[in-house]
Amino acid sequence: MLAATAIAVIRQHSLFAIVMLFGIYSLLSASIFVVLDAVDVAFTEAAVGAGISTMLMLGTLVITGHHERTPKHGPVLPLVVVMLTGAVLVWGTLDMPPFGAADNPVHQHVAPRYIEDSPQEVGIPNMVTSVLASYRAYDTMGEVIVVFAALVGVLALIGIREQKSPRPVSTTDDKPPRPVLQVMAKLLIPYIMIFALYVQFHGEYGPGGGFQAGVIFASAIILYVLTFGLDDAYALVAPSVLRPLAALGVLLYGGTGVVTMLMGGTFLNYSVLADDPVQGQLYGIIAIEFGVGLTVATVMMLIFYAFISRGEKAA
Amino acid sequence: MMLDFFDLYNYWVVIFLMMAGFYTLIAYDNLIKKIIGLNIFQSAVFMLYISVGKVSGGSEPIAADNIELYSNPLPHVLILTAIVVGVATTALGLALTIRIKEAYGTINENDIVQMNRDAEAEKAQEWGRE
Amino acid sequence: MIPLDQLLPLAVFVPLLGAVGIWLFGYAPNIREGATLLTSLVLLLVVGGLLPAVLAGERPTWLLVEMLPGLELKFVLEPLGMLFAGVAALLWPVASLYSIGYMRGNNEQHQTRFYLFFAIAIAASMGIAFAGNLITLFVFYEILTLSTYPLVTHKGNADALKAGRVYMGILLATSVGLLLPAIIWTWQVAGTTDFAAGGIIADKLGGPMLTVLGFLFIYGIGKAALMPMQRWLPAAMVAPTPVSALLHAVAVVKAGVFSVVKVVVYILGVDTLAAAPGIEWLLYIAGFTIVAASTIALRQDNLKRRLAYSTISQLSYVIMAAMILAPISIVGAALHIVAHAFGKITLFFAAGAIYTAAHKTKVSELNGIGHRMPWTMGAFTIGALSMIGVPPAVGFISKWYILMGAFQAEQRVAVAVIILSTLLNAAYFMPIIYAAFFKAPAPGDQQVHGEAPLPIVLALSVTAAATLILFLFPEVPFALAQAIGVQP
Amino acid sequence: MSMHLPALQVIIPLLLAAVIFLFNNARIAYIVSVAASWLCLAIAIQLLLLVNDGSVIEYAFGGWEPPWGIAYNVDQLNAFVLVIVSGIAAIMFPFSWRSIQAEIPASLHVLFYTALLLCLAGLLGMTITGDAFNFFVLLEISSLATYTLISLGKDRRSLSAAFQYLIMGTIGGTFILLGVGLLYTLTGTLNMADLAERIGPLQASRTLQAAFAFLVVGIGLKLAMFPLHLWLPGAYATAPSVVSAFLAATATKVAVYALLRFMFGVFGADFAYGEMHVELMLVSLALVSVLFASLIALLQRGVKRMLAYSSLAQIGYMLLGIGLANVSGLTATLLHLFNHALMKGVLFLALAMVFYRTGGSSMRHMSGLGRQMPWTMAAFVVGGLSLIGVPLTVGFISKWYLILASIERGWWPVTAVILVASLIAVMYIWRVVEVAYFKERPADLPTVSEAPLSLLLPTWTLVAANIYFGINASVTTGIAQNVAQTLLGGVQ
Repeated sequence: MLAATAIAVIRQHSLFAIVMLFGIYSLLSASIFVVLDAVDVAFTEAAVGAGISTMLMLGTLVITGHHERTPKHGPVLPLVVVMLTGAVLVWGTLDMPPFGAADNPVHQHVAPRYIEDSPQEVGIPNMVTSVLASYRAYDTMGEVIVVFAALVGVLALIGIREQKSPRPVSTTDDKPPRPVLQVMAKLLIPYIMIFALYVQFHGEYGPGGGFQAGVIFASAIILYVLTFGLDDAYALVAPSVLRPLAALGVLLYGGTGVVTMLMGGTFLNYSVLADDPVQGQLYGIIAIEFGVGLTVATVMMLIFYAFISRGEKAA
Repeated sequence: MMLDFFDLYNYWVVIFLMMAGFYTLIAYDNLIKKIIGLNIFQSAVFMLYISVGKVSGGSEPIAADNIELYSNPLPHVLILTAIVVGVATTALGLALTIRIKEAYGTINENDIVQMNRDAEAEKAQEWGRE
Repeated sequence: MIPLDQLLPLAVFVPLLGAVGIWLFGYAPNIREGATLLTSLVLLLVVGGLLPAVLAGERPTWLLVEMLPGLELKFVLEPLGMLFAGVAALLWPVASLYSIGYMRGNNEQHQTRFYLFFAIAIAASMGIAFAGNLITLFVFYEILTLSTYPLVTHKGNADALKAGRVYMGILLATSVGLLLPAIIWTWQVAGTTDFAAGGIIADKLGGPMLTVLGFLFIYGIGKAALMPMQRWLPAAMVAPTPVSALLHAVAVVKAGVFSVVKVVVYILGVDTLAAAPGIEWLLYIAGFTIVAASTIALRQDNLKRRLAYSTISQLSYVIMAAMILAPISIVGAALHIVAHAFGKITLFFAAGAIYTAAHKTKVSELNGIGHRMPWTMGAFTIGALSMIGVPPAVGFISKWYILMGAFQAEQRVAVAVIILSTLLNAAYFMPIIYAAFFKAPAPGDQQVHGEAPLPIVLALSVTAAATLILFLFPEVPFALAQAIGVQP
Repeated sequence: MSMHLPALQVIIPLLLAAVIFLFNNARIAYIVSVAASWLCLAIAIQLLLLVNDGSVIEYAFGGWEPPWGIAYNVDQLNAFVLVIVSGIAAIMFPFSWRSIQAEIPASLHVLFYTALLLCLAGLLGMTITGDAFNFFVLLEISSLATYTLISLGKDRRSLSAAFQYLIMGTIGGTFILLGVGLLYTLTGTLNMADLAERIGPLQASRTLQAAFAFLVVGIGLKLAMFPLHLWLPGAYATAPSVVSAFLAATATKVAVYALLRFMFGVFGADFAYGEMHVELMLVSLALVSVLFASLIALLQRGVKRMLAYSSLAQIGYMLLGIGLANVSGLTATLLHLFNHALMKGVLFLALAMVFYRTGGSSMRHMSGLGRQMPWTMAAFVVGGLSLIGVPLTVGFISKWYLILASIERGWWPVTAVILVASLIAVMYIWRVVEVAYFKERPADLPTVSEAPLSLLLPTWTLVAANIYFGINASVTTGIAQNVAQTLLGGVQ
């Protein structure tokens, strides 16, 4: 089914349809992740692939137009490259350990410690969170920085219109009123936000964490923008407020690391944060997860603002 | 050999998806389609990682009292990071696409390459007149 | 007195200091030219101060810096280098004097640049002369190429640019393309690039590979202008005459043949090289170059071009002498470097004097000019005699030794070449002298000029005199030449 | 604090990037960036001194020892590269202020510095990290920042160049991710040292071969290895001048380092040469890129584009050194990492000054500049001579070892190609020199004056370095030889 969707994506010429299909593809792959026990990943893929990415692509399509022309050159060379790459991969898999076998090297080295010791060492049941936020916390910090870097890039490229649009008030009447939608949204948005907070602070026990929470929180605002328009959204959370918050999230994460350094540990060694190392781990993880959530939520909102305001300018 | 085939079947599906994305990425001229291809390509790689982490009969890696066998959490963590990297790249790529559309009036790579070549040729001519 | 081993680097640093002075005083021509002259005299003193030590058999060494592990930039004083340095140091003051007359007389542009790069070129020549190993030699060899480029293109017009391209192209292509790999190869084989009596290759490389190395070296030293690498020399004739003098007499081509002799004697080793199969082809090529270049010179109407081809043929004398691979011919080669320097600089000075005074560049325009410019044409005659190899000019001595070497080594080809080329030399020089003194000026030739400016006349008289004096008192260069390759 | 040096090396620029974003003031951003770059250089030098005896410093993040946690490993090789990258940054960051005034709208200056610091942090991180996946994350940080920086160019072509780079760079990144994934499948670990240990017994595995292939191609995309180089000329030619200078001097160096690290530090020289015969591929690709890139450089009208193609040729030299597979060859590669950073830095900075004054950097803009901007053009000439490989400049030192390596191997055609390419370099550099010194300034271009001191000073610092390390190369060569011997281990 995934394969079919993928093929459909390639064959389609209407970009709009392609983007929608891509959303479906993302949802499907999320479900595959669930089957493969990767609930956290599935959660993220659903939020990002089906949510944020699709949204952004639609935002871009508004500006760039919907239709794709048929390519002029023959697909021979790309096909050869693809075949070659695929062949190398298939060749590579021939010696790969069998799927799902418990005695594969991946399950014998490194991972056992995460599975067996992390509930004691780090003190939280969700191993993904303990690896993410503690064992490999530095990678996660890198991930936050990547998000931040994307923000820097988007701002540099398309910027955000800071003021409200100069159009006279009367033009808002041109838009058809959408009372049903607006009421629905008003009802929904608080729940989404609460859910986001739940995901944020429940990441230690179930699937979730700062990243997913940030995305969900951002999507609440995005929903608001879509139903009420950019100007009203600005009144709710102005980009000038979000900008410093995005940097603060990064600094909160990095600052936690610096504090651990000052307290005598290596960077991001939370164990030194409290007398009891496990308690220290918990403090550290809460702090950095909050940093992640803060940055991700604000960056997603800002990027979305940027796309939408650019689209309005173009229109 | 047959046994091998079924052991590796999962990987091969992933490889097929990966190559579909890769093909979209390099064979098409439309910039947005390229970005979508990139996404498909990447998410197929993610699936490969997650497949590797799967243990038959294991459950999701959240410690519970009654579970003995867990799937490997490490690939999950890596892929969480990679997904984020992917969306960041997508956002930046789309922002670039918007700017390209504004600057060139098209998002077809062939046209853009042609326009760049024309500009270069014009410059060369200007110099030639000196 | 300054200790000997510090006097050595001083020879390089004095002209560099002079260059800085020239640059700083670029706004005041008199001070600038004063600085040039002063520097050249100081350099002469420095180099002169080194002479007794060499003659006494001392070989002081001075280490500049270790460039790479085991690869140093260092100076070593030895007779051959002393000879070259002595020639350059002697001629620089004279050439400076001449330049002042010429550059002012012709109202040339960018004079500061000219003196600046001239001084740097001299510094580079000193570096080449005292180089203690191949790598030092190569470094200064390249500096010399680069610093003379602005001199060659001095006029800045399209012709000069084209000439500059040929000049840089050939010299860099040969040095980077052939000489550098030859040096690295040597380093790889011998583990050192130090110059040592008897060579450093010995039995480490033999057979055809040695021949290949020999060819790489001789052709890599493009400044020696062995055919077919000679094109840069005539091309560079677009430059002002003092530059030609620098190229032909003081620095560039001398650096080329000097390097050839140095490599043959101190790197490849005369005896080692004699065993290389097919190495005599280098001798044949040199012989061919001598004859061919002389023949071409015969057909040149432009005086400076004729001189340029004469230079090419004279350079190959040195190469041929070296490739005869007999001790006595090496002496001849070394002496010929000196002899040619003084003779050729006189000739170029004369050509420049004619251009400055009469604005004539063609041989066919020189009828009767000897009466207007007696000093100039007198000096020209002495220079020409030296080129041909007739007493009482110093050219005779060097040719004599080369000939002796050729007989000793039973190189009949070389003997024939020497005889044939002597005839050719006479054939392209004598008509000029004859026309200058004994032919009536062409009708319509106004001949309203007199002698060239005083500095010019002074300079060419000095060099002409030196050509004669060296014939009468060749002891010092001879002693140096005989000490070449001898283990102290 | 000295135990934290490895972490600080990356964290300082990383966090300061967020700090300047927070302050949102261009001048503060500039000052902080310069301070960060100097701090980084100080740290890198300190690290190099610490590991110069051949020891290895390990820094475990989060207090989790590897392979469970992420670790930084500093040895002579990456300390050397750290010094290169941070040294170039320390020179170019001060330069940037004046330069971007002329090329980037004032409203974007803060974002420019944020991206620049992120790029620096990413590059330093890629160099210092001892963890294969962490490498990927840092690679993406630097890549995203790089795409942004390139797209800030004045010409609209910078946008398409940035997009092309984004696509190819992401393919590269994903290939690396795949390669790392395959390695992980085989070994269960991500730590490079641990990987190396566990790969040992797996020599014949096809998965291992595929992993090797993907990593080499992925890194090859990043370092613009022929024929994966298509993104580079456009990117370097259209980016803001100082960005071109910074990227040309650092980004490909780090990619070459990464290739070395994976080839020797993870797979091992035995596997790379003995099993995969990577030297054959490298040498042939390198020769092609050296020759063709040089020739194409000769055809360019834009000087920046010309230098970009010349960079491709220089990358070819570095790959050639690896392909020659002996100590001299690797020494040449390592030396050239350092030396090429110096020479290309000078050339691009000189161009940036030309751009600053004349508003362009084509041949036309450069004509007659020899008199009007004498110091700028003198710097260009020194850089050019270094590129050609004239003695007393750093370029000579690299060429020396490269030729030595080819002679040691007895591969004469390789020697010939190196020499021919040097001569082509003479031609394309000399074209510019002739135009600058002998051509009259076109009447429609304004007369200009020398660049300001704040631009000249950094440039001439690099010029001085070009000459100093060309004359006294003992230190750099000593390090390079040591490292080369270590990398090759017993293989010869």
